[in-house]
Amino acid sequence: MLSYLLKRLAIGLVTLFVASLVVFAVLEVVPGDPARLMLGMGASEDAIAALRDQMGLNQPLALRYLSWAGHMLIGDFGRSYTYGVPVRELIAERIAVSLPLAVMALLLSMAVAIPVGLFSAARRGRASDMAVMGVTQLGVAIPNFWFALLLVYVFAVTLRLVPAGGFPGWSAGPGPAFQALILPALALALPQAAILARVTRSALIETLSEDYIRTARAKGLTRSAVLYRHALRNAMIPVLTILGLQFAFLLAGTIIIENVFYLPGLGRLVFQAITQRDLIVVEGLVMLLVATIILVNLVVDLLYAAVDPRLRSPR
Amino acid sequence: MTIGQALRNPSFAAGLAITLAVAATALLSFAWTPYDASAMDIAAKLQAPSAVHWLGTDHFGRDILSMIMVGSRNSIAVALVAVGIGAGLGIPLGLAAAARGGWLDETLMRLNDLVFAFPALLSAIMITAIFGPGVFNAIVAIGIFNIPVFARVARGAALSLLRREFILAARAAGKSRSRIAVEHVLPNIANLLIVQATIQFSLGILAEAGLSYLGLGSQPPMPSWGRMLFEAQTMIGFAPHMALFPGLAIVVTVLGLNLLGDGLRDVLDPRLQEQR
Amino acid sequence: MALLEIERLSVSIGATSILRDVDMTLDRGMVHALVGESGSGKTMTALALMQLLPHGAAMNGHIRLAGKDIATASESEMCRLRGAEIGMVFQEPMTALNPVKTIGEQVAEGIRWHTGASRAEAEEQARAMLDRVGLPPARFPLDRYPHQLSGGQRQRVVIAIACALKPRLLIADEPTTALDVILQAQILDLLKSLVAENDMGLLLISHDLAVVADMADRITILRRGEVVESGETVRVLSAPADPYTRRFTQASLHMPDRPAPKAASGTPLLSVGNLTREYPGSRIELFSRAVPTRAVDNVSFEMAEGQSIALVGRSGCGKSTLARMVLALDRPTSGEIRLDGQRIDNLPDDDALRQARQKMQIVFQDPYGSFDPRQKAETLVAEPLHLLDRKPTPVERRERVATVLERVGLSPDDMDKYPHQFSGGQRQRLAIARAIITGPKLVVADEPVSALDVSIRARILDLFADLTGKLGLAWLFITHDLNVARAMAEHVIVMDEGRIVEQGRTDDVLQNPQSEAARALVAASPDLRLILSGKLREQG
Amino acid sequence: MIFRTSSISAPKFALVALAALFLSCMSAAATRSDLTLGMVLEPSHLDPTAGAAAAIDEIVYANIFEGLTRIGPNGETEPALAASWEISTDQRSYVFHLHKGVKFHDGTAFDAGDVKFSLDRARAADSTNAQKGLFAAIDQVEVIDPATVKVTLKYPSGDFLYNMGWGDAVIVAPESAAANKEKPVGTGPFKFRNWAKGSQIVLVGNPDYWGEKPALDKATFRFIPDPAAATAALLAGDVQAFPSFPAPEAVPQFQADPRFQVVIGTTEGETILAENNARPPFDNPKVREAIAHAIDRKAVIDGAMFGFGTPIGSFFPPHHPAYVDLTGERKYDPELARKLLAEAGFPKGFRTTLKLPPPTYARRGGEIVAAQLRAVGIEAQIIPVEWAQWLDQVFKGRDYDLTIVSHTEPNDLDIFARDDYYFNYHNPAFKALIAQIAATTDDEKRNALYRRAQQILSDDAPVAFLMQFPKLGIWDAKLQGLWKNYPIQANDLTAAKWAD
Repeated sequence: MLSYLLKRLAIGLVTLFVASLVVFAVLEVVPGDPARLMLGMGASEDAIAALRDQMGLNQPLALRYLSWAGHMLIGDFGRSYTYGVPVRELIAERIAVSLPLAVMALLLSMAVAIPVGLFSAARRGRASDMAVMGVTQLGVAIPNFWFALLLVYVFAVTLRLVPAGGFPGWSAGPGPAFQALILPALALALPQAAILARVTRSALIETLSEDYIRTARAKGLTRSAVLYRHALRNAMIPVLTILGLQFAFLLAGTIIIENVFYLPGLGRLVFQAITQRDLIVVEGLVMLLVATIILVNLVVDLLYAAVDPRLRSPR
Repeated sequence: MTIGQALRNPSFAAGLAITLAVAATALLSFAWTPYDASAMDIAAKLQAPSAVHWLGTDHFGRDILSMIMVGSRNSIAVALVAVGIGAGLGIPLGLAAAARGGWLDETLMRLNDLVFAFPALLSAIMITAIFGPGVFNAIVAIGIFNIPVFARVARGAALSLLRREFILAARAAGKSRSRIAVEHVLPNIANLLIVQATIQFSLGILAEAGLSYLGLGSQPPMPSWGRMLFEAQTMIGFAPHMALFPGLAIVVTVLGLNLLGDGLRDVLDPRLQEQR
Repeated sequence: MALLEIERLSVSIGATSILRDVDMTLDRGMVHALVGESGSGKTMTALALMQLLPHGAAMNGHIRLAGKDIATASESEMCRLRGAEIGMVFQEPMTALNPVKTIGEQVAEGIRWHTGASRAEAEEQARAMLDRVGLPPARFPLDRYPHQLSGGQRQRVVIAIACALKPRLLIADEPTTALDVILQAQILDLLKSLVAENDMGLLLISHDLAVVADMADRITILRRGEVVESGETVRVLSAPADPYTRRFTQASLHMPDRPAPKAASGTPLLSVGNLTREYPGSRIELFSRAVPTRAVDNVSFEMAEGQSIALVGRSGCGKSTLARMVLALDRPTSGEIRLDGQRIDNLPDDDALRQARQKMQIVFQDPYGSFDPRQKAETLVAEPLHLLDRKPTPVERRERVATVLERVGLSPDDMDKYPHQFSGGQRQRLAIARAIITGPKLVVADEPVSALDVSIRARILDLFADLTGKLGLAWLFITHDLNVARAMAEHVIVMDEGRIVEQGRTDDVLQNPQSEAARALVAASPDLRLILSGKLREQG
Repeated sequence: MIFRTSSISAPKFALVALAALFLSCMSAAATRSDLTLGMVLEPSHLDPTAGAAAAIDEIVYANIFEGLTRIGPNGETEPALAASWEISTDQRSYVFHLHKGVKFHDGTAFDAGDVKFSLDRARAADSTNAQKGLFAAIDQVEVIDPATVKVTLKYPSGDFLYNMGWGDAVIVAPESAAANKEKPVGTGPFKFRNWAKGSQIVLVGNPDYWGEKPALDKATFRFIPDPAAATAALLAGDVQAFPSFPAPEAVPQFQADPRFQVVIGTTEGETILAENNARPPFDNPKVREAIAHAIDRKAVIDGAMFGFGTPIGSFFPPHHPAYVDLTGERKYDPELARKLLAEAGFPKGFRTTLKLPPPTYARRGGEIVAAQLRAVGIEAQIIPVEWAQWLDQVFKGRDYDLTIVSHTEPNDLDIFARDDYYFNYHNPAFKALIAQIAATTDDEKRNALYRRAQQILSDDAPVAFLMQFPKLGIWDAKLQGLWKNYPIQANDLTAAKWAD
């Protein structure tokens, strides 16, 4: 188990290294000069050249990569071209929005999906199961940004229960902050919940046809006891896989959703930084997201082991 | 298994019907739309649905129904080509990885990990940042992320199949690995791949809509569902029909494909087939 | 009052009738065998007793447990009975246990569920029960997980679960089919002693008459959901009244007419010298060197043309690995294999190997897994023609396929069918047709009949014998079933832990085994003829 | 926060009440002294002397930083840090008399040295000032005494006092200039408090302000780039003013709502369809004329701006006294356009590209323009670009055929006289005219010259003139003192206050 984890960790690090090369190389060819963008239409050429010098854009490519990657190893993501502040600070500010949002969405989707999956699996084939699965089928088909628009239309524009967008900041207190995150979290969570509910249901049904379920039934356990005590934990394995994948989807989803709701999170930052050609921020952010996904996969591997003793110990 | 038997599967029948209807709409749009989808009539802008414009008009006075019809071409074409790229490159890679094993397998799977480690949307944004937004780049961006999906499915299915005795029998009959892959493995995993293709197709439609929504997909005057939603967003307070119908078009199309995929999974399941 | 009375039990799923008017009685302390071929309804009877029939099944009739009719019992009543009054042991020990729960939890769970005992009390009882079934807590602590146990040990856990509350009725559904003969004997012994100890009634479901003859006091023979004969075991098996029972017992005892072996001549067809195959072991710790495991360890033997040899041994003894190397599907770590004098173990994957492959083919155990379900019989059977130097034309191909199909007792019309359109026995014929189409000199048959029903197996054995005579084929039978060895091979090789421990003429070795491994194997293998004659002698 | 309780049905009431409880503190105060303004773009930093972004000036101009002069609500030049000045008769030397007792926000005193420092810094060789041209005329800056500065020009400049009122010419202190991007330190009535990146910037009243103190003691600029979110934020009361509202389509909704006042003003933004005059076929005057006639300005304004905006026939703001309405000269006439195209040798039209920067007016306007061009046979492929690409490719690289953009700088008619400008328009007569204007200080004479310049541009049609960009101001009905127009892009809050 330990050597397996070390191997996964090593693979993760290599992936991260290759990713850093790819990200750097890719962003180097992005057209557009950040210095010119900052100074705008009226700027003179020598002012732009002076700014490029200040920003270190005139150094050779390899040198810039080495300095960038080297600094990143010690946790220094560099300084934003446009904001002039350390990228780390920018990320820290934005993550305070994105992380709660992603976590809220993840928890929300689990809180909806797993009970629904259990409900449906327990009533497999009955009308209630069919109805629930029909709804989830619909949920899977709904693009989250459209769902977000509908939520805005209903809850913000028509009913005016919550703000349609924007983020008052955590300094405004948890109440308004959470209020601003409710709709985005819902928009992210429900389509994901639909997928998760379907996976949970089919994993449970798959598990329910296993021999050991019959063993448990032969012990005298009732249907529901078998479902909760035996099927659920075994069904968690495919559910975990999907949860891991979903986290990556949620991160990507926040890019769109933060744009819909205008939340100052990582998703907006990356979009904004790309349009502003603040490449150092983009590079740092992409690496952060890639590292997060690798880390999440590693955590999922660990959770597999927690759920499944076969992965914990050799035979 | 005949089509008639397959159609008794409600999910397959409904999915097929919706998918065919969407495809037919796309084809019809080449020959006929209620209005010219790109014809502006600014005096007639933002009209609610009526007998004249069934789904209303947009902020330029264009007919939304016509735009949705023409937009379906765009969605279908992008998703189709992206699936083609993914399947065309991913399946051979997956089969090769499974059949050859060793360093090839290891390398391909690590590359897969690499692609999976990038949130697809983020990479799409970067790709379009370099090459500029447009249909072609949207296809490439979505297609690249289909490759590892197909490679993984093909590899997994092939690996479990390669353990079957008839593969050993074929080897005892002197067939080479690559020949076995083509003659025995591919036909046996085709079902799985077809089902995966419908799933990726529907994901492709969603991805295209997402990219277009962010302005990274096809460009005007070609209508696209995602961009229609983007444009509707600021007008949702007084012209909700602009947001409603393109969204419904996406939902219905994706729903149809998902139902078709689910139905195909059951219809093509060899376990169910062999009982017949 | 009988412990269990089944009266006019019928089960149907949709329009398909599964069981029809089954009657049966079982007394306390007795073993009652329910015997039949696949599809006869044995397992359905057991599931009907437990009321665990699959979704959509309808049931009629009476099932009385100690006089109380449980056929109409509610689900909650059944939950009280299952595990407490009726215990059940299943066929597949590898999948019958929940992989994510410890064996202690799984044994204790039923105890706590029914008695409301505390965790500690239940664990104490579970420990005692596991000890009783041969898993002493010192070596098998309660916190072991199923994957840390072998198949036989897992079956002991399943038995411990079933017997934890000393149920009055124990149902064992093919409890030893998935185990090798030695484990089979141990598990059967365990069941027998548990029945005696607790005065339980045991309903033993089996397709193996030898096992049944040894274990059961009474027997009920099922065929297509109906009882064909029922009564005292020895009486029914030695003097069957029903023609089906007669055919069934005869098939179990069947010995094909084998042509007399030809005298060995000149160079051996196959010669295996000092063959060893190692697999890289798994590293226990990160930095320690992995110790390789030896699947085949320094094996040498020879085979003459037209000779039949049985390679016997417990599962995992290395016989299948050996067979794969003989067929050049796997490469040895060291040693050599010669076919017709030519070394084949180190041939590159080219023409030379193709030539060699023409001379040897294989028949697998599983008639379902050995064919590509998407190809027609013609393509499948013709596949080895690929090895020929000159590829046959489509017409020639069809002709050759037609010829071999007739030879194995199928019709040339079967050529255009798909594998799933054949029965299990027919498929095994198809596999044999594929193996002989290139006119090989050696066919390796890996457990060729162990997945077949008794009557079909008898006919396939006849086919093997027939082909040996007509084609002068040499057979290498790989089997754990001594009866197959006895029926098919003049020569037997006994393997244990990768090594050959004994070889010689079949009769000599099986009647008078010298090595410990061979002795254990022979002792554990039930022989219907011997058991019946023994029992008859006992009864006088 | 304001609720229209009538629109809320009974079951929802509990929820609403809960929400109201959360937010009641915000609506409780009797007379407010704080204001939250919405802005579309977030500046990348806050130093107006080191960046061109209008977003910087929209926050700091007149609020944090002040110059020698300032530009008033209607574009007039007013005294600021310089209480008064004298101009030599040769128009080449200016003596500024500064206010006394002025302090920077960090407590350091303001004096003539700061003025010299600021002006010299802005025109230095390594300066990153985006509008170095403003200082091009300066020859020398001398400190006479702590309250007096003398600026000598190389040549007379009619615009000099006006130029000194730009945000790029504000006075900064040597002690704090380097840190102004992050923590701006000026002399203005508001001090920088904090900046939540991506979200908002907060200013608070400066108790030590030298001039008349404003009514507000706290101003929050909240960045809301999305038009839909901007609408929602206004409706929800999260922001009380949106001086430059980005969603013209939503304006009627606010006009109908008594809680808001909608103030449509003017900007200096001449919005044009630029053509690459150096690249065929746009080097052909007939093609350019054809394009001018192919465009229906009204449709562009109605479609892209929902009717807001004033059509222009040349490159001059309609609110300027020298403005001439030339919209009748190049009328929408697709027939004529086709005819001109045929005369130019393109009877079947041609294919070209139209690069569009991100703002809605450009993207939407571009779609309409493309449709109008298509109607006369010109197939313009739309290529959306980011600002960075636009600046690189179009503005600097001059690699484009057509583009749509708004030129927001005040008084920027001279761009058509610049040699290296991206229009590639070269007309010696026009150039001479501009030189003449620069050297003319008499208003009447200047205006006459301006009128001639407008006429030349209309005749030559180097670009197609679309509209003067409107300023769509929407704010709370009780809010007073915000600018109606944008003579310069600034949100001067010195006069803003809440009515009771």
